[in-house]
Amino acid sequence: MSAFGLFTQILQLLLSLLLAPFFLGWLNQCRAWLQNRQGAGIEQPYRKLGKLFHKDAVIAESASPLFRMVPYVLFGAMCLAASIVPSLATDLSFSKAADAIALAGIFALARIAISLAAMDIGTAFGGMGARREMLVGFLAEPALLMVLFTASLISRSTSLTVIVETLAHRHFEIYPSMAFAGIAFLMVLLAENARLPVDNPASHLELTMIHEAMILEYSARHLALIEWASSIKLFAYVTIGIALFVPWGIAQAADWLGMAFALPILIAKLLVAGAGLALIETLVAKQRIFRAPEFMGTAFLFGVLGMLVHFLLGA
Amino acid sequence: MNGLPMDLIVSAALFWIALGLVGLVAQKKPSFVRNAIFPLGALAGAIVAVSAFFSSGVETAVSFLGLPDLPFHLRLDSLSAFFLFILGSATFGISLYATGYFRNEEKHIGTLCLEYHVFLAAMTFVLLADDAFLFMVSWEAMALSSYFLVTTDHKIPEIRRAGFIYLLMAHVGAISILLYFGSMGGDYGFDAMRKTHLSGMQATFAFLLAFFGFGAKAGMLPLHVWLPEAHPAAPSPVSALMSGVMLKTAVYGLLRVLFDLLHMQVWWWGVVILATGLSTALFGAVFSAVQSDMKRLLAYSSVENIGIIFVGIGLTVIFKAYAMNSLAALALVATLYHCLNHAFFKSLLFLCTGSVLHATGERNLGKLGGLIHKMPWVAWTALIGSLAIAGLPPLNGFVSEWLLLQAFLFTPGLPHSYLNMLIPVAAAALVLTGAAAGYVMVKFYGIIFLGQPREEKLREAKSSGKWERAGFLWLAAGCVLLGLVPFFVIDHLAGVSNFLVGASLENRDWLFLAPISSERASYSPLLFLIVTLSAIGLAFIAVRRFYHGRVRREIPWNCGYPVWNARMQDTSEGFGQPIRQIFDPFFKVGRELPSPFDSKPRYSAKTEDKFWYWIYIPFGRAAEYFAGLFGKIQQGRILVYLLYNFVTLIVLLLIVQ
Amino acid sequence: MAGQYINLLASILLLLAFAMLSQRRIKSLINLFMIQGMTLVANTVVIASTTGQTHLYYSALLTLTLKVVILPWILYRMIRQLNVEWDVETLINIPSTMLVGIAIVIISFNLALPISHLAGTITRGTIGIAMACVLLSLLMMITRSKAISQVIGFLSMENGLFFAATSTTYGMPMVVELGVALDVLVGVLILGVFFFQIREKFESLDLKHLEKTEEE
Amino acid sequence: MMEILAVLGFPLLGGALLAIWGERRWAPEFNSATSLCTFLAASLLAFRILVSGPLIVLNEQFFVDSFNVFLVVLTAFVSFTTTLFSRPYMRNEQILSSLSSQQLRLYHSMYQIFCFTMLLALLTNNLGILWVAMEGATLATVLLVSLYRSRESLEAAWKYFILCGVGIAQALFGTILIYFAAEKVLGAGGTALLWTHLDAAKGSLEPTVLSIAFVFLLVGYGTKVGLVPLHSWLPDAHAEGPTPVSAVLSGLLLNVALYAVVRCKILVGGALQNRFADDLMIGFGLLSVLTAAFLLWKQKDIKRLFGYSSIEHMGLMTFAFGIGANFAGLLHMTVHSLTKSAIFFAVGHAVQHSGTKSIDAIRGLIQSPAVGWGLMLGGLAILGMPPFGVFTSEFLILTHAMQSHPWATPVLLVALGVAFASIFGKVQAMVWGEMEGKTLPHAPAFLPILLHLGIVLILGLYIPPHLARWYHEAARLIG
Repeated sequence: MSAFGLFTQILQLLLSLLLAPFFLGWLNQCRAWLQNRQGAGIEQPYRKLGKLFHKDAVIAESASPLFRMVPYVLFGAMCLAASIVPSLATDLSFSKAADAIALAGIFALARIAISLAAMDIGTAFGGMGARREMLVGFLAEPALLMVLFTASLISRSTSLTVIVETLAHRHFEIYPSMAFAGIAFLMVLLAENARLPVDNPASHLELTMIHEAMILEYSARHLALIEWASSIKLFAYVTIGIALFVPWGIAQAADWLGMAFALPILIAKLLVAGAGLALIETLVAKQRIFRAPEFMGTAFLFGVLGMLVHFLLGA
Repeated sequence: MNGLPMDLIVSAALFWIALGLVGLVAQKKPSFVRNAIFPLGALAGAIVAVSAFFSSGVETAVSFLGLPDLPFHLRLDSLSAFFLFILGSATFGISLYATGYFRNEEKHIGTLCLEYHVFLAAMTFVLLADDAFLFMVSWEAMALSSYFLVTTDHKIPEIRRAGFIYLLMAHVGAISILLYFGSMGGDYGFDAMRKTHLSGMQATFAFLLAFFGFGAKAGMLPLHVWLPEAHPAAPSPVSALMSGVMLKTAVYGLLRVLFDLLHMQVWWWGVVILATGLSTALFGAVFSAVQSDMKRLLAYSSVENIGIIFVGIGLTVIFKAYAMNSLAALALVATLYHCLNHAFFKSLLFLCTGSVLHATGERNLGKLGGLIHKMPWVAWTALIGSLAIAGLPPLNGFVSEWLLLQAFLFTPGLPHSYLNMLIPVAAAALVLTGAAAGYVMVKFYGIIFLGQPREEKLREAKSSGKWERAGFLWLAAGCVLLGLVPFFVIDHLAGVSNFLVGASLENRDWLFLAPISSERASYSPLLFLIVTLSAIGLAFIAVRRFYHGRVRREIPWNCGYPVWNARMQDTSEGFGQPIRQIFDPFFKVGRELPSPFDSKPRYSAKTEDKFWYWIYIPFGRAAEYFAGLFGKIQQGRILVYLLYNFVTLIVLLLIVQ
Repeated sequence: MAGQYINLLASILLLLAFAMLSQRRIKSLINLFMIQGMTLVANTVVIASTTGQTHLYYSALLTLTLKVVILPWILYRMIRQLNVEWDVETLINIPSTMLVGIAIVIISFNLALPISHLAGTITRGTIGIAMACVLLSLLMMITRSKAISQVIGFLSMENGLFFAATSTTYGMPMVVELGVALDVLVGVLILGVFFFQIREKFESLDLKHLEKTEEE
Repeated sequence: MMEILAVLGFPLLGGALLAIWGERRWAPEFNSATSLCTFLAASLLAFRILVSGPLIVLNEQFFVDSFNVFLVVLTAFVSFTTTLFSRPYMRNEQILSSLSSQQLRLYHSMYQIFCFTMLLALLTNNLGILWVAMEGATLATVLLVSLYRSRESLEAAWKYFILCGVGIAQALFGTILIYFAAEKVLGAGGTALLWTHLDAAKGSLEPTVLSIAFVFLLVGYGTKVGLVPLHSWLPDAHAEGPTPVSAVLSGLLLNVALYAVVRCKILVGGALQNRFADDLMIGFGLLSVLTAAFLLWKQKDIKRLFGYSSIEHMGLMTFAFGIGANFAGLLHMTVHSLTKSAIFFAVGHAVQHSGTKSIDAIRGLIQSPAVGWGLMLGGLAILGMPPFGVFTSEFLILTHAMQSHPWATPVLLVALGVAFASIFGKVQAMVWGEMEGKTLPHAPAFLPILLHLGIVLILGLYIPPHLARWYHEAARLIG
């Protein structure tokens, strides 16, 4: 655990915490532009967080202590996720604590925590949202793991930093297995972050909402933590995508110069990714909730196919 | 060679039997039996665990009991020591819990006490047995004592039925195991079997017999039907013992046979075990998601976990068959670790359901809810158990899942192309199972402990007593510690894996779990926890420091919907509905739809196992048919009977000629 | 010379067995049984005189009293008291029974052929006939529906056995013979008790009342 | 010699006295005392054999070796414990089924005579006397089976009498054929039927004759053993007689008949020098096990149920002797006899409790712990559940079969599975649950059940070296 490692680690974590709302804002702004709206501006998520933190919290009478703990758990889990996914550099002190499988575990932990919190109040929406969230997760988690596995098989390691180092250091080569994995990953990303076509982040329609149904009862600082954690989650997913599919530019071991370059490169990639996601979300329509398993099933299938292709073609 | 650990373990087992007898004799003083005998039993469990943990090398002993040419042989080696450790450590918690739990069973505490302790002793001797005869005797004694425990409430017809199916399956399995021993070449001692070399066909035959026999005990598909019937029927401490420990004896048996007695592996055996394990795991996960009875749900979850364990065994066999010993060791360690973990979290959850059952008298998920307010001890320890069983970091379930997935991932190209294809698909299915387990646990925990109480009587539910709490604490602590510092147990498992597959994991760092090398994969639960906790703590302090901590209690917002009552919550059927829809072809669903005019409508859906209709009912019919056929022999007319005699005589005479 | 007598008597026994097989009247059955007994006595006496085995004379005397006098007398009394005259064949009709009987004779003779060459006694051919008699009596038991004719079949089977014992081996040791005779006597007495119990309960000796216990 | 006379004399005298004096108040106690004396004499005899080896006495007419002496002790023991059971049982019957004192007199005296015939069959050296004793055993029990004079019991007794009579007649023919063959070698006269002489000369007996003789003997004595398809009398007789009689029929008579078959098999096997006799026994054994298992499935009558179970177990023993698992076969004879009679003890009281033999109507026997636990544990023991001794013998038989006749094991597997499902399902249904039972005028006999199951339990865990040596000796004799 070198001092440099610790430094990059903390730097990356803080950057992630700060950049996450930015990315969400950028994504929403792009969507607005694509939909011919003016949009609330990139800084809107920051404003929202600030406002929520200042408010008085209102909690349902029937809430148990679990309900108040969950936002913190969620936030902590997402911090860990953001710190182990190499977005700026690969020399990360905490990366040894959790590898790709543990990353999926972190996401699962967060998902289960929020689902339990949703059920805690005992409203119709909470249970419904929890059930739907678990259903999506039931298929999305394996799909995500399949994607990660494909990458680990290529790099012969499940450590995220090693994966990135391997993928970035090889001379450019198109892995057919990664193509399948890429599609699967995109689908998982959309589903897991409550984006279209699985969920609509901008809607509170009872019949279709998933994520929003779970956090209905939260308010003020708790809601702020949850929203922040959600944006970190989206950020983490996007950086995973970057790390797996376009890893170039991430700083390698103890390299100050690389670090200096890494940040602008990362922001550029984020801007492109945000725009791309916004485009996709604009092009697709919200699916019926019962179609979600099919959507996720397809993602899972692509993930498995990616692995099979790797075994078949050795690449 | 007879060392201290062996002596201690055998004495503990005998002590259990003695305790049981004392309990039977003293049944007129139920409070004495409860408060003195069960804690002593727990103590003996602790002794077993400690001695097993510190045992090293191989110890053997011969008893004066047994058959004339075959006295009982005992042997304590690393494999049996590990399973004895599971037995002892889980028993410690469960017996403590039982002390409090059996408060309500004082009417037949005498027989219960005897059966319970004989059950423990029988399991100990199964793990210590070094000859076929002792093994079979303890194996069946284990089945028998647990049968009596299952039928404690024999006045309920379903429980009688459950007990019957249980013992029947156990017995059929036992006959199969017995035939396996018969096929091992004449001698009954395990030592002689180790020296026997069977030909390929014979070995396969022997393997299949053993696989069937142990599979039936473990609850492997399609021999699992007894498990969801019997485990819920038993009193909760017994369910915990059965699920947590007894199923492991089947795993032990299979490992003992595959790697010690047969000492040869064929790759397709591994494929058979792997495929069965996968289907068992998926089946168990999917079925537990649609259960409405909390103990049945846990029982199906045991089926799932046994499936996962079998996957590990299958993988070990495949690796070993291709002489990839270090990978085999990885898969084996993952399997064994999962056995230990399952013993802890499944026992814990069964004990929690026991307390819920005692407090509310309800097993139906649809009539529970909101118990976290009334039974905080149970609820919080159950939360640990649920998160652990769902395979979430940093608890123990994740560690074994992680290790197993590592084993899958580092398949460096097996020499068989089909196998190479199979492995990723199997890994995918395994991951799917893990995700389903999460679904199940949210349902289990959320419906029982969270939300509002679905019945009025739940508001009077009382929390558990101090003995129960001790049991919970021990098991929950186990779940946490096994998750945080897996190194100590895994280090210990080197002995087992060296013994069985001739290799062990290269894991030198107590903080990190890095089975192959830290380059390839590493996981540090402790670091994981520290980072997460410090993030949480910093966030908490920051929020408190910079903002205020004011909180107002109000009725829930609920999207502004004015009416709000407990009946609006998701029911267990509702929660399982998506799974039921996705896996519709595998279920046989009976629905009860309320009429539109029903003032208190109740919807219920009962999901049945199609295996009943595919296998068991046809079997029953076939037996019925043959019974009818044979019944025609006995048709009452003496002349016909004389004719039988006559014909037999003539036929035999013609044969002689 | 003696051998011819014995063969003749053996043939008579076989003939009697067939006659019993075809007889429906119970009184005639008893008569036939009595004649069978007399033939046995004659046979035993012939063998005893030829071989000089004195214990065979006792055996003959025993047979005479038991099978020619006592048993037929008991049976007569019974049918008078129980009032059974006729029997009907149930399973197989009489011509078919006869055919089966002939098949049995062929089988028994063939079985006995290799054995009879070994016999050192003067009565070598008889073992096949004895076996045939035993089996024919069994056949008769199978084809009758009255309890009493079954008993007669049973007794005639005993006769066949006795014939086998005397003609093939010059009789069993005396202690065995006595035991056998005792058993037969006790058996018939018990049967007598039995008949009355059965009639008391069912008011008939028809076997169809005794066919109720069956498996479905 | 004195011991042999005592073993035979006590039951004979006792039977005669009980017949003469009729039914008095102390008749059951006298019955028990007689059996106790017999048992003591038998133990003494066994002790002598154990110390000084085989015994041939009384003009060579009696012969005791390890094989039969253990059966003698077993027979004497079980008949003693059965009298202990029959004391309260028959007193209850007297009240519940209104038996007359005449009937009880018949019962007590015939019981002793029956014991005498069985002991005689076991002790005699003469194959002819063996036959006489076997026939005597049938005659002694036939009136016991019809003791209640009901329609069913008369029917059962009639079938029992005719079928066993015919069977035993065939056995006589077989005995004559053996005599016929032996005469050539041993000369005419008494010695040609003495088993010891036959055994010594078995190598030179004419094989063809002996093979035909064995067919007759096997069919004959096999009827008595209850081998399928000659078993038809057995369930009826077991169901209709008084329960103590069912207990001794199942526990003892079948054993004695099997003993006769095995003795004949030794001779025939020695003469033929091939596996003909063994193969026949294997075939009959397997057929019996399988058929009986399926017949158990639909049973509605509790006593018939255990009658069929006896057929199954006799089949298993026959199979065991056929494949040469003699030690296991002997052990199985012992434990089956003890367990099955214990079960019948429990069944007897269960029937009295509930006033019916119909399995569907008997429930909740556990309310009377002696009966409930007796039936439950007995049922589990007979199904081969360890740690009871039946398991030990089945373990040895199955593993032996797996070695020498692997093709037979699927049949056994199916049969044992079906038998387990049938018996256990019914026993469980009868023992658990709730029911109002009658209170019996005389308390059920707990001691015999406890004694039998206790011994079976001990034999399941530990066979004392002396007993083991004894079994080994006997197994060696069978060859």
